[in-house]
Amino acid sequence: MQTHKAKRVEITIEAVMQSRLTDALKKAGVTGYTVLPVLGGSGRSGEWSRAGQVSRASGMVQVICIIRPERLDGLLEGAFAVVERHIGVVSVTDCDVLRAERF
Amino acid sequence: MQTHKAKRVEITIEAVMQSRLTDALKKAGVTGYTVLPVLGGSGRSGEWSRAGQVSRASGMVQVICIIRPERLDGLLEGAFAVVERHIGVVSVTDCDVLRAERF
Amino acid sequence: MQTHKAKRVEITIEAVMQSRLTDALKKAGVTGYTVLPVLGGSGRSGEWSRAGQVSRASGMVQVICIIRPERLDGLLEGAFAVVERHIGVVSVTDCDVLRAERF
Amino acid sequence: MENLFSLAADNLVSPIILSFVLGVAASLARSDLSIPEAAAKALSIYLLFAIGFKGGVSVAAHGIDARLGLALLAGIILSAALPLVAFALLRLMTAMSRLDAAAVAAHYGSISIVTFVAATSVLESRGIAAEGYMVAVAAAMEAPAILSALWLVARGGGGDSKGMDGALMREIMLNGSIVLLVGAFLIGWATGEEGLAEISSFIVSPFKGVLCLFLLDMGLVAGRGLRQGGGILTPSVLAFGVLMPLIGAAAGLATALALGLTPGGVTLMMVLSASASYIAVPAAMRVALPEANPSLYLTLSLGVTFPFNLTLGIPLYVAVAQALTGG
Amino acid sequence: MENLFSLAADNLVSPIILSFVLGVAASLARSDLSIPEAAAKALSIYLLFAIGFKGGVSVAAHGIDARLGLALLAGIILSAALPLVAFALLRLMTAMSRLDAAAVAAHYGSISIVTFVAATSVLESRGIAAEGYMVAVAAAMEAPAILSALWLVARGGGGDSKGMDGALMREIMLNGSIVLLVGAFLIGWATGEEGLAEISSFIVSPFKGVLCLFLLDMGLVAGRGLRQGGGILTPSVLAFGVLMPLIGAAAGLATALALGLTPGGVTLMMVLSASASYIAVPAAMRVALPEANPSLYLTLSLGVTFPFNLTLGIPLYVAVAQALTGG
Amino acid sequence: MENLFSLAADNLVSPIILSFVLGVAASLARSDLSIPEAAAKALSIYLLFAIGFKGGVSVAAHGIDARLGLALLAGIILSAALPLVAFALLRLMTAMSRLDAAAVAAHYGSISIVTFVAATSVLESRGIAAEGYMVAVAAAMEAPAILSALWLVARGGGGDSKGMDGALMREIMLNGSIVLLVGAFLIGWATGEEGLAEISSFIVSPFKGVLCLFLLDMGLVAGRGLRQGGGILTPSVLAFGVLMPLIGAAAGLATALALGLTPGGVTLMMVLSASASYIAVPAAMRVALPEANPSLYLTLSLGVTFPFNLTLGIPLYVAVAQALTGG
Ligand SMILES: Nc1ncnc2c1ncn2[C@@H]1O[C@H](COP(=O)(O)O)[C@@H](O)[C@H]1O
Ligand SMILES: Nc1ncnc2c1ncn2[C@@H]1O[C@H](COP(=O)(O)O)[C@@H](O)[C@H]1O
Ligand SMILES: Nc1ncnc2c1ncn2[C@@H]1O[C@H](COP(=O)(O)O)[C@@H](O)[C@H]1O
Ligand code: NA
Ligand code: NA
Ligand code: NA
Repeated sequence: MQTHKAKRVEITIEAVMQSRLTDALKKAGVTGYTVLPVLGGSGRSGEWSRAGQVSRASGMVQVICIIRPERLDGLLEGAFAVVERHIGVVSVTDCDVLRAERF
Repeated sequence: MQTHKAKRVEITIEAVMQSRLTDALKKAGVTGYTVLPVLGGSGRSGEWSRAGQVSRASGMVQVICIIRPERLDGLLEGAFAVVERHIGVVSVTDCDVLRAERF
Repeated sequence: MQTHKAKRVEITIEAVMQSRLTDALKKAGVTGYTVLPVLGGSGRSGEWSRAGQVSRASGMVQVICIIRPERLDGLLEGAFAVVERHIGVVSVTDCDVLRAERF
Repeated sequence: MENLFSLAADNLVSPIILSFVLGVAASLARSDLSIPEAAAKALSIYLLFAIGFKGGVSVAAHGIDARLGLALLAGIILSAALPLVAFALLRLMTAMSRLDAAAVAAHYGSISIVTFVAATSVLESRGIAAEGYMVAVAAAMEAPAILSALWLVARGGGGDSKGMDGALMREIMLNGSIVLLVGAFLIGWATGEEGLAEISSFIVSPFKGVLCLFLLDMGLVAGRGLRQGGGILTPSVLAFGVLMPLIGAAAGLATALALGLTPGGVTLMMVLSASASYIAVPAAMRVALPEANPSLYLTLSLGVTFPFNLTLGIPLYVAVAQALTGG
Repeated sequence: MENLFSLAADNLVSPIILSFVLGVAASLARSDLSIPEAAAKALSIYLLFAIGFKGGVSVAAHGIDARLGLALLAGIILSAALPLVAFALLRLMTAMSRLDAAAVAAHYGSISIVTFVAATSVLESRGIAAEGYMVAVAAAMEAPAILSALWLVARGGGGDSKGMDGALMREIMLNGSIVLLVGAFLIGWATGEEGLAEISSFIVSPFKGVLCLFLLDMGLVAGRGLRQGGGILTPSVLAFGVLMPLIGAAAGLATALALGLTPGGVTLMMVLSASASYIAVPAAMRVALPEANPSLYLTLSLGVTFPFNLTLGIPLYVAVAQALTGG
Repeated sequence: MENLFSLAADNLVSPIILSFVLGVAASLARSDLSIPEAAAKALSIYLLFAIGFKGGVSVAAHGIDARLGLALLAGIILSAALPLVAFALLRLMTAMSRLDAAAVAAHYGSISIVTFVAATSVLESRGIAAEGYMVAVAAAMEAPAILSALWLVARGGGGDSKGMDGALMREIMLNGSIVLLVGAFLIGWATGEEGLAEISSFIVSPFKGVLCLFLLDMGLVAGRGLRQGGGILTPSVLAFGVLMPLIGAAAGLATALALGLTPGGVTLMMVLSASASYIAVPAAMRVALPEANPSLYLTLSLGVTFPFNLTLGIPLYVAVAQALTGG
């Protein structure tokens, strides 16, 4: 089938920062994203798990954003401004998408 | 370690369509897939979140399917027939897998 | 923005094996990972779904690990020793990351 | 009429209504208050189980008569017919496309079980008895409306619609809420008062409190919908959301009087006809009419008609039912 | 025997059993009814906490005697020994591999706490008293069976088994359900009747209702298992799933009579021996014997033996225990 | 003093405390016992709704007076002032950085609603009445401490702090727990005793039992925190975690006596001032002071001060309040 080149950006970020990140993404011209729940993880700031947590303080989410390659830089700059001082990970993968008109 | 080329197809689709999609995948010769929950997202049809939802109408899931490259086209055609008239996103990434005999 | 090459390893594994896997990853020098919940799936061992499950026996999780390319082999060996006799899938994708000093 | 106003006022200051209001207010103010999806589903499972069970027990206690069958039949006919009225009204009053109008119409033929539950609890606190089998009527009214709506779309040029296939039909008839409601009804019927005695401190005593939390959640979801989809509420769409329940209630009233139901039964038939689905039908519409706009039907059903019925509708229906049955 | 049949019949029309039946039926009919995982886990936490607590309170009230220690010891021995019987039987009756047979055997030596809970609630409604410390016996019987099964595998050529390592041992002994059950038992014991009074409207009154919803969930999961894994139920495997609980119950009966337990205690010892694990042991098997087929042990335990015990087993065990203790 | 010890001892063997202890023990022993996130959130929603509602009903019953306004004002001042004390103490006693000290200080100015709930339930079982509006005071005390802490950071060179922006301000003032607490309080106030009668078998009778499960969860989370972050508990940090609640309690005591509150009200004001936030403030700190170490503030608040207040603090505060008010 006809596919088109795109970039898949995956940002793992604290739940408290989710709305700030998605606002920044929208400003950077992103038209869509998907948010996945995260159960737990480990990094330089230690291990954590969502089990039993009531506060939003110690949870993370994964925001996935598929965009046209030419938009990548704008997105990364917008995302970086939010993520910069926070824990979390940003990765970019090449991908092919169906229905490119959507991105 | 010995790895093998494969394709990782990721389909974000409405929860109500999940069983129709996985049926189509099976028909296209897919031997395995994994379903991830989705918390929320945004796209041309607006923003949504799973919080507090009782109806299955407004949730999405992410179906991940790793296959041998030669099977990709069959899979995409099967998936596309289901996804076509629905909201959602299909992306394909190159990957390497261990234990290739499983795919 | 300045990005760096890295590898994104994704291991879908039984929930009961999660702590054994992450222990093995740490031994292989992995400094961080993220765990995603899995709703259900299908493979050679049949179909399953997390709905209504009380036992940990029939759930899976997805462990995502972003590492420098030179660490990949160590990680895969560590992971393989745990996954070997168990159901589950290991895939590796090329990616680019911000803030490479974190990996 | 005085009765009506005092009933409405009483109704408005109940913890149940105010919990809904709290949810809407919190959402509109963009508080991050939210009920986890799993908890919301658990609450709804509890409510369906409890209401079904109690209906069954009541049937076990009072026996059934020919009216049960007739009421079921009447419910099915109402559910199938009301979408036609709603559709005509929408095409007349609003600028909605055929597709959207059909999707919305399906919701108004079908029913909202929480509205039914809220009405039951008002009846109870007023000491007004109702036929236990109205729960079964509620279940019977869930699905027919969907078929009518799909027929409306097919008639207007099936190209837009995937139509109904076997899988969808099975999904609709066996959707979780119908199965649970009917199943609990049958269990209640089979085990009767004795069964109720065993579990009444679970399904009877805490019922209203659980309903409060559930309505809090519905308020949160409705408020979010209004915030995001409120733009679609043109005056004519809004007018439909208030007018249609009144038309439905009138149809329910006529039917119930013809059947000779008790005052409580009349009220519940009005409530069922007046209420709009927000669980089963939206899911079916996503499958069968994916191009219809979900904001439209969800905002109308949950953001307009549900609160209208909850606050003004129910006391009105109770008052009218009592007046006309002399109950 | 008349007593037995009426007991069984009574048992069958209880809301608890019928909720399980509803779950199985909904699953087999492929309804999308489901209880969220988090809600199912919450229900099970509630049940474990409540049953443990009440057991502890009962020990606080009646004191303990030498029998407690003996009963614990007997439980451990039963749990360790029954897998040997089950294994031999499986190798004799069915075509199962050593590995699968050992994995299945582990389940039958261990216990199902919901079966225990259901039996407790039958005893209560019949007014038959039981030793409160049977809860502790239940906890003690969870793990030994796993060791026996791993020994069976190791003996037959350890190549197949990862065997037991320290981490697994700790996981088994400290698995959530054992810790919660024992912990709540100790809390109940420490706080006694006074503690119970504080929280009885949470852990006593709604107990049976919560159990209904939990059994609905178990029915849904069991039905799904039967739909997907039903193929493995050859007649001989099925026969094992019904025969083994009877053998277990007989062993439990002999032990309990030797210990001189009350009629209730005898019943519960039979139930524990007859029941098959479906929480702790499956998880341990996935770690220790990953090549064993989970459909086999889950379908047998949850799809065959659990419903058998729930419907026919428990009334049978109660009747036998009463007959033989003159209770 | 005898009174104090017996109160403390009584307190220690209550199911509530022991549930917390069980959670901590299970976590430290690395059991896999856990309460699903959704269930934990549901429990906390229940507790907030119930405690807010009951507070409102009590205000409806006893009316309000000028003291309500004064108590709210006093709470706000305490919440804003205590972080300054905590900050100074931390910089004096420990080696914490300015940033970490400010973040920790914010927690101690704000409040822990579960500590408040636990105190309420101790007061109730002792038959000591308290002002219903203390719930509103609790809500008012959540946020001011955060502003003080951010001011402390800004003063010391704003470079470290993102400072407060409008979005954060709204998030803090409208965070879910404040909105639910205040909302339920208003609903309780509006519907009064009548409203309570409707839902008391949901929000009153099972309350303590639900609290047990919630404390079990808090114990599990606190134990996990201690296991992972226990290293940061140097003797001086630990000393702060015990000393600061006593200072807070003293400040609360003075304020409450000046206001002329009832013995129960005095106790609750002490408890609020002594307790440290673990829901709203940590979330705000992650946004506003992301470089501050969350292990520090979470371990101190949930792993040290919360258990201290729960076990020794509350009985002490009750005894002191009774002694000094002659209550
Ligand atoms: N290398 C990594 N791969 C995947 N996820 C990571 C990685 N490093 C950090 N994370 C995630 O980001 C969170 C914060 O990481 P850190 O900033 O290193 O404390 C962790 O808890 C993980 O969920
Ligand atoms: N560019 C994108 N990247 C990631 N997810 C997307 C994207 N666009 C849409 N989605 C997901 O697909 C859903 C439906 O999108 P749409 O069809 O554009 O309304 C959204 O709610 C997102 O969850
Ligand atoms: N090709 C695949 N793509 C994605 N996930 C898979 C695939 N095969 C297996 N899985 C996942 O791994 C689990 C076990 O697979 P298996 O070992 O084949 O039974 C399945 O239930 C899926 O969740
Ligand atoms: Na209707
Ligand atoms: Na057994
Ligand atoms: Na404080």
